[in-house]
Amino acid sequence: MAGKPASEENRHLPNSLGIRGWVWAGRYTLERYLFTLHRLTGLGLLAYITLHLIANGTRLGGEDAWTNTMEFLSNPGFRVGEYLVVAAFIFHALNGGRLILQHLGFTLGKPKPPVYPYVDSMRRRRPITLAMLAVMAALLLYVLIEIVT
Amino acid sequence: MEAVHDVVILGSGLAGLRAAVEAARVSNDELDIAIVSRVQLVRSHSVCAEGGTAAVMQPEEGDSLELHAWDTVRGSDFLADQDVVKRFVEESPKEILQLEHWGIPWSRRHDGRINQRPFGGHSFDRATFAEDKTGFFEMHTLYDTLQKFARVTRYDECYVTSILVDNGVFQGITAWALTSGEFFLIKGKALVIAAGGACRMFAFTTYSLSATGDGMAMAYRAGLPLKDMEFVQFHPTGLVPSGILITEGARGEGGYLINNKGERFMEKYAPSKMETAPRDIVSRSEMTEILEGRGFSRPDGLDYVHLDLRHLGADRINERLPLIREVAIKLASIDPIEKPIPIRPAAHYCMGGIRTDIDGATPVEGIWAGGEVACVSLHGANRLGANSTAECLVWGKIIGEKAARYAMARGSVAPTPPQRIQEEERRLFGWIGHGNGKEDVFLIRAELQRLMDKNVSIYRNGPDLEAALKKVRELKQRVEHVRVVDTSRIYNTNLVAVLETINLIDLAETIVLGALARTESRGAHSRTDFPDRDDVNWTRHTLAYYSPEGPRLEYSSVNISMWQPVERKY
Amino acid sequence: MQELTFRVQRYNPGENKEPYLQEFTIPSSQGMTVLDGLIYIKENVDNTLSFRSSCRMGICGSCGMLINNFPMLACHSPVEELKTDRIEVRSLPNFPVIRDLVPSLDPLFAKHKSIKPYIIGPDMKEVEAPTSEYSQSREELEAYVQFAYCVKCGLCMAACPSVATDSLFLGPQPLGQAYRYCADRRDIGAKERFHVADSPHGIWLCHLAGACSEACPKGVDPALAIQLLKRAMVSDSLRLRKKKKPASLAQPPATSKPKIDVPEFTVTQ
Amino acid sequence: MKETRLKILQYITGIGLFFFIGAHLFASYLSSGEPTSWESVSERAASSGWLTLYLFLLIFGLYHGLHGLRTIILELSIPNSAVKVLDWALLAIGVAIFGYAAYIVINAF
Ligand SMILES: Cc1cc2nc3c(=O)[nH]c(=O)nc-3n(C[C@H](O)[C@H](O)[C@H](O)COP(=O)(O)OP(=O)(O)OC[C@H]3O[C@@H](n4cnc5c(N)ncnc54)[C@H](O)[C@@H]3O)c2cc1C
Ligand code: HEM
Ligand code: SF4
Ligand code: F3S
Ligand code: FES
Repeated sequence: MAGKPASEENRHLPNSLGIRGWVWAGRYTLERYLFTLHRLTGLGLLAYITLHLIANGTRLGGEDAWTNTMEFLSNPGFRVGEYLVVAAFIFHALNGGRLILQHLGFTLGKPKPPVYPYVDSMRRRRPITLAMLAVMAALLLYVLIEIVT
Repeated sequence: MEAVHDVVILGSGLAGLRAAVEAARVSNDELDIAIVSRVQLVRSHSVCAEGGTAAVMQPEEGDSLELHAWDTVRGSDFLADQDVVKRFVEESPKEILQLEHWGIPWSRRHDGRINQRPFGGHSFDRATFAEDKTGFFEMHTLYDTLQKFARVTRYDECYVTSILVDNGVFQGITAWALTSGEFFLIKGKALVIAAGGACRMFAFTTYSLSATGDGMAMAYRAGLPLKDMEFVQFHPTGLVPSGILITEGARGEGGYLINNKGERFMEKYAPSKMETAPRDIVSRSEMTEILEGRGFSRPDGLDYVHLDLRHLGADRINERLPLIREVAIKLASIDPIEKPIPIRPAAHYCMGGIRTDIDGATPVEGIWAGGEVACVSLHGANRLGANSTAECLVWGKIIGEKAARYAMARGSVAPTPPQRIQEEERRLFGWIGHGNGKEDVFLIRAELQRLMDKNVSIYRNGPDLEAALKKVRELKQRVEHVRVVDTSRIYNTNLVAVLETINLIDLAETIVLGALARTESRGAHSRTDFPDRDDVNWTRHTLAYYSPEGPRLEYSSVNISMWQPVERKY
Repeated sequence: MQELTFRVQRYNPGENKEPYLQEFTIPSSQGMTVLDGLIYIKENVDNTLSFRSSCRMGICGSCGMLINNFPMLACHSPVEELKTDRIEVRSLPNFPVIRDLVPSLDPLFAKHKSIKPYIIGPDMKEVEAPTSEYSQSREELEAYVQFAYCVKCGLCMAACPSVATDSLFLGPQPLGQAYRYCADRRDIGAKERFHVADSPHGIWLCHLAGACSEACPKGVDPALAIQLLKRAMVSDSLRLRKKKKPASLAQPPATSKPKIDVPEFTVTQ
Repeated sequence: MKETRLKILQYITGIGLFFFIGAHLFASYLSSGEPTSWESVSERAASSGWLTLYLFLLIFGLYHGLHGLRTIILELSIPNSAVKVLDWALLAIGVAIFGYAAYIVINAF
């Protein structure tokens, strides 16, 4: 588009953060990294579902195969793994709820001419995000206690 | 390398963008239009304009075209061409509406109609504004509108180095694409010059760093005369120490100017208009206060007075003046809601420029000029606030249309002898070999700026100007020997600084010479050795023609078709 | 703070394969901005340093850089605000580097153009040859004016994680501007812009990371604009969208005041 | 507006999953008895209510997860021409997994 005759000759160095940017992109406060977490938990859950279905497939082998699998899966390592999956789910579900609301423009407030120093809607409504995180922490704790006892 | 277009537009400020949109529009997107700018199109200096754009929008409430014309003529200290003023006041309301229809967020009154605010030298509140970012919103509205047109080629960040004229007819421009390093010729049937002003030759200025008068200097060297260059406007409220502008709107909204005794000193100088007197008068008043010891002093010599907005209250400041509040907090650590702002007069606008007729046509066939780079003689010896953005819009439209119609009527583009381009390329990149030159371009520029600030500022006199002329000529010699350490062709801002400095020095010479010759005080040109206006000898325009030895001055008459000069008092 | 240490990204396409950081130590002064520091280096220490700047008042959008790991405008970043005397300056991420601190913003300009950032009015004849002004109430103005604050600096694009992995993603600036025009009562072009935003690399790649709004130096809040655009698109897709009433032309006031006196012409016409 | 419709489904399935998985987890962990014992598993598998829930869970989970995956893959700057291929591939994967899983759920007993 730009008419510079020589711009096709691409001598410019690409400089995208790429997937690196999920891990560390700079001094952002919260939502930028919640995005990463949402994505990781989403992918984690998808992976888990696949494994879960494979494990369930042993049902086809009848009661013994099933019981064996369940026994195999009851060792502490898998228990921890299971807890992580539940934790991922709780985070993904609650954060997902927030995202659905906010993607559709709810809870963000109305546009209004900004007054310096500028605060954008996400930060103005950060209490909502923090409340979501608090509920999440409580749930995680509850499930942890439930599992341990 | 060579590129051919129908209409070439040099500069993408308000005037350039308006011309580009108009050219594309009148030709129904049929003409091939190029827009060339040394910055990315939308970064042009015009984004800095803050206060407003003057137009008669409320004739029902007492304003009239005649009144706007009278204000402009009187503000110009009777050096404006009055036929030009007439055209201007008739056209500018149309531009306000046009921008409104293209989406600009003009500030509104409660009834939903376009609001206007008072401005210096205007007898009616007729500065149409969009908060205090008028130029910014105008630029972005025009830039956005330009995106509609398919056949506009943009040359972002192409530094134009010369305008080629052959036998009194336009041929092309040579340009250096900063991002790729390419040097090439852009040919066209018509050229629109809208390359902005030249106040970067002053150190304390409201200007963007990129507004260095290249357009004027190139046109001047191509043989086009520069008109009325000695008239440089100083804006009363430049933020100390950077020079960044605090809009006249701040006074329009009711801000006070206060000296170190706590007095509203404008009472003494313009009792009827107070802070909203024309800029030349307010600037002189401030300087007088400072010179007579009623300013606040600073170790670096940038003594100042106070602009006090506190009585306006937080709401009004946040609603009407958000940008200057932001700027004052960021760059001077002062919140105008709580403290007065330190300000002093700053170089702000070139009334002079490339001579054009009332249609924006220059003496060279195929070249039009508009905006601050041109001198159509609307502002005379002193521009009224808010008249410049309006001028950019009005003449941007006129020259865009004229250039497009000319290009549509004209057959082919004349060939350009290749050696002229090679010569120019050698001149340009020849500097790059100069690694061991003995002069430092940044020092030379700083010397020029200090000189202009000191000797060619608000108050001028014969001996100071003589000394300035000598010094400018010395700098002109010395700049030939600068070193360019950077050897790359890509984004070599070291070389850019050299080209800019050469341009500024050439223009400084025309200013100093014109000021020296003009033995009177008129508008922004105020000589302590000739304190009065001399209507008999000096109601005429200065023209500066290029010659290798230095500018040759000629004079032309002023169009007086409405009011004879009378004493100017506020 | 007497001295400042600047670590500045250098890259010259002819000479270097990779960018590297060069260290400069310069005196600090009161109220100095990062841009002032760079200008000092350029004029006094190393003439070959390249960066963009123009207005030096945060309104032209030239000087976006990554300053101490956050995208900022150099001219709008007083050193004091950084609360450290070690300053690291790099070229804006997610844009190709041309040289030193100069990124290529061409992708931004092209994407911005693609979302039709101009008034598509109900009556294009009126748009191109105005007869009167459109009336606009305070609410109508506030619905879009915040988004019109955009200086096209690209900081938001440098902040957005989706732009970081997807060079084709439209990104916060263009999408925010799409909404800016959709929210303007003078415009009826929403559908056309929905169509552009609906592409696989369009609006749905925004995951509300909010970094765009956090980085935006002008309070534009592109994240909000994008979510409001999503809402409009979802309700349009579900046929719930209310048709907006196009703007109406303002009528001149009924009463009029007497003209202010103008001196008589003293030259016969 | 295809992408918008796909995303709306992503939201709807998200909300659906919230309840279905909630119920599923409740049944699996918090209800009394030994939820993963063969008896309780077969008991649930025999009830048509649970069966329907599982099938919905499957469809919703697969759509939601795979559409999410699609978004992530799109974000690796794949050209527009490859989008169709991606869509079909994900659809095929989704249908395959669904077939396999539905077979388990329905036929295990
Ligand atoms: C701080 C400030 C505030 C102001 N506020 C107001 C106001 O409130 N109201 C008002 O009416 N007026 C105001 N003015 C004046 C007004 O803004 C300017 O006169 C006007 O914007 C000039 O516009 P322009 O289009 O002529 O030039 P510019 O906007 O300066 O544009 C010049 C263009 O030429 C290009 N160019 C220059 N040299 C070259 C080259 N060598 N090669 C390629 N391209 C080149 C530049 O890149 C740029 O695009 C203000 C001025 C300043 C400094
Ligand atoms: C409990 C209810 C759930 C809710 C409310 C929910 C909500 C959401 C939402 C709103 C998104 C879109 C995020 C965005 O575009 O920014 C999303 C993405 C995603 N979800 Fe879920 N989800 C839930 C359960 C699941 C489950 C069970 C899986 C696993 C299969 C899953 C996998 C994903 C994936 C892979 C993404 C894409 C992530 C991304 O694009 O960053 N989700 N979810
Ligand atoms: S939205 Fe903000 S950060 Fe993004 S380009 Fe516009 S001004 Fe810059
Ligand atoms: S950072 Fe990017 S993901 Fe969306 S909210 Fe802003 S565009
Ligand atoms: S120089 Fe204009 S925004 Fe920084």
